[in-house]
Amino acid sequence: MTDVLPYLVAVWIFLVGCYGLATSRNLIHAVGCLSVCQSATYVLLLAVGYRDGATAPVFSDLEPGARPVVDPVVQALALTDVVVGATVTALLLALVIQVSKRHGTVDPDELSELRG
Amino acid sequence: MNGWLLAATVVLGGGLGATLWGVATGPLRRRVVAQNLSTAPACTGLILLAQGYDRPAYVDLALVLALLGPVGTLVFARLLTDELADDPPRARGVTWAAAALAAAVVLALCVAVGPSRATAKLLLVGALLIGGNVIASRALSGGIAGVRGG
Amino acid sequence: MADAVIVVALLLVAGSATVAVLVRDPVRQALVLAVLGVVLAVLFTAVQAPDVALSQLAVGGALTPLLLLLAVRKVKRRKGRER
Amino acid sequence: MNPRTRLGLVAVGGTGLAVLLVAASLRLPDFGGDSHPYGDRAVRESLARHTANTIASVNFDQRAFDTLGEMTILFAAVVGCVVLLRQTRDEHRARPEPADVAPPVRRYALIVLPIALATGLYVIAHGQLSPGGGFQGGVVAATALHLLSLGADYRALERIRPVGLYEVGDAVSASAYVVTGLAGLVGGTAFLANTLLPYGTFNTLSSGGTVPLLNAAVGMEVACAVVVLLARFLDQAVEIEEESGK
Repeated sequence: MTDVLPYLVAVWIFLVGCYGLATSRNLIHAVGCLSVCQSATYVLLLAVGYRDGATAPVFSDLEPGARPVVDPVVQALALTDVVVGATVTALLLALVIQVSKRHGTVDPDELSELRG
Repeated sequence: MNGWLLAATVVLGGGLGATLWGVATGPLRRRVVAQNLSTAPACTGLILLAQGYDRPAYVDLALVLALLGPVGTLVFARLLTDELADDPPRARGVTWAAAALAAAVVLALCVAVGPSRATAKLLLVGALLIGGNVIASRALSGGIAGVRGG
Repeated sequence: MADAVIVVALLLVAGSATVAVLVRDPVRQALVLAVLGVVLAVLFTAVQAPDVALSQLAVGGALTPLLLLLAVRKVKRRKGRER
Repeated sequence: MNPRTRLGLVAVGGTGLAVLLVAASLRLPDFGGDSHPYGDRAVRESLARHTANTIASVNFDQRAFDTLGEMTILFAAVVGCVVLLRQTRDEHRARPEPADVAPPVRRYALIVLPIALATGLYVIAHGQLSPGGGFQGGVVAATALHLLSLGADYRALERIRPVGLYEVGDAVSASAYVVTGLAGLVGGTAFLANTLLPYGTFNTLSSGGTVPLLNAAVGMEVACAVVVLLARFLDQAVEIEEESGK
């Protein structure tokens, strides 16, 4: 079971995030659901790079070659993704603030009724 | 059978499970306290994992969490003063219990690691964690009163 | 034994992600997202990715909740006066 | 499109996506498998360049060009936020009155602020040795700087955090990354190639050739970017109000 559980958890988080995004009645809540969707990608990426009984390929306190190591490439991808994701969340929140300034509401349903 | 990993699993499963349930249900007052309490078991678990995996480099993670956890709670305390003003959170007992657990684990690890630079770092993490938790729960229960401005 | 930590962390992450979505109020969601950030950092440490855990701690623990709460405060301050 | 039909559409689309994703994940190699071709080559390449933290080597040496792309995304997001959250004509700044913070909280903020800043800079500096790097250290340092606004009050933060300086710092460090890359071209090798500086002895601060330089540039850029972001958001949430007091 545990050899497919991480992938299923990543799929579950992604689907739950999409459900929240689609049925959200507040744009700020929707931005939160989007960051939940993003964390699904980190879980999947790191689950792909894991190796049983291995440790992190950081050799500051480890003799190189002494122990098996996990895949560093996926970690580098996930690492930058986390920080860029935060700034994109900030940009989306800035847009939500602008929407609330111009239209006075952050409920997507009310927004779609306001033409222009 | 690595005892440290078993202890980490118990601390993480129990502590974070309880705080997750606390943050998911109940009045806002209790949710904020639960968020504050999520730092202690997580930091303790990280230290135990660092010892269980025999990687002293992982203690940096616990150090950053011990620093930024209380900052997150201060954010909530500062920005939610209006909502929390009516019934300020009372969490004396639970905060001290979490701090005592953290202190016990840090001392056990210091004994296991033995006198060295790593022990000094562990003590620093323990001190920051306990101090941060107590101050953050103090800030939550009315430490930042009457904030209109920033 | 190492798998036990990973399984526990995975279940915690799945649980907190579900709670983060089902909670409809943005302020309460910011609280759950802070806990989700910490739980994700623990999972990344269990999967031997300390660098990613460090950045998740810094971003998910303090930065994202602060941004969410500031946005809620700005939107609430505007709407508060219209009524 | 009333909510009922929308929920139905989400259910249908979601189920289809779920079936496909689960089928895909069942066919993925088992979790914890042993075949990681890219990982083994990346570790060998990183050790050849005497970089102890392989992830920093992948980020700033083997994939330095991609990190340049990610850094420009980060820079563009910050520029977008600065433009969107500017103070428009029909708004004025209302000075927030100082918050009265309990003395122990204020003392805690003033004690932990230097420790957190030192930790942030330590995480950046040891990026190519122990876990950490420019991205994480930048965020830790920037969040620590705002501890003062949480512990004391917003005006205390504004006194020690001139936003203009951090906007310039953001731009300077972003260009420093590119200039370090161009130095590779001038030195006769490829853009962002790690062939200019000696690789130094393993597991020391100066090891890894240009990795520490790029690391420091990204660390400074992320720290300045987060400070500018938080400054704009704090201004909006705390100070700026519409003209009619609305």
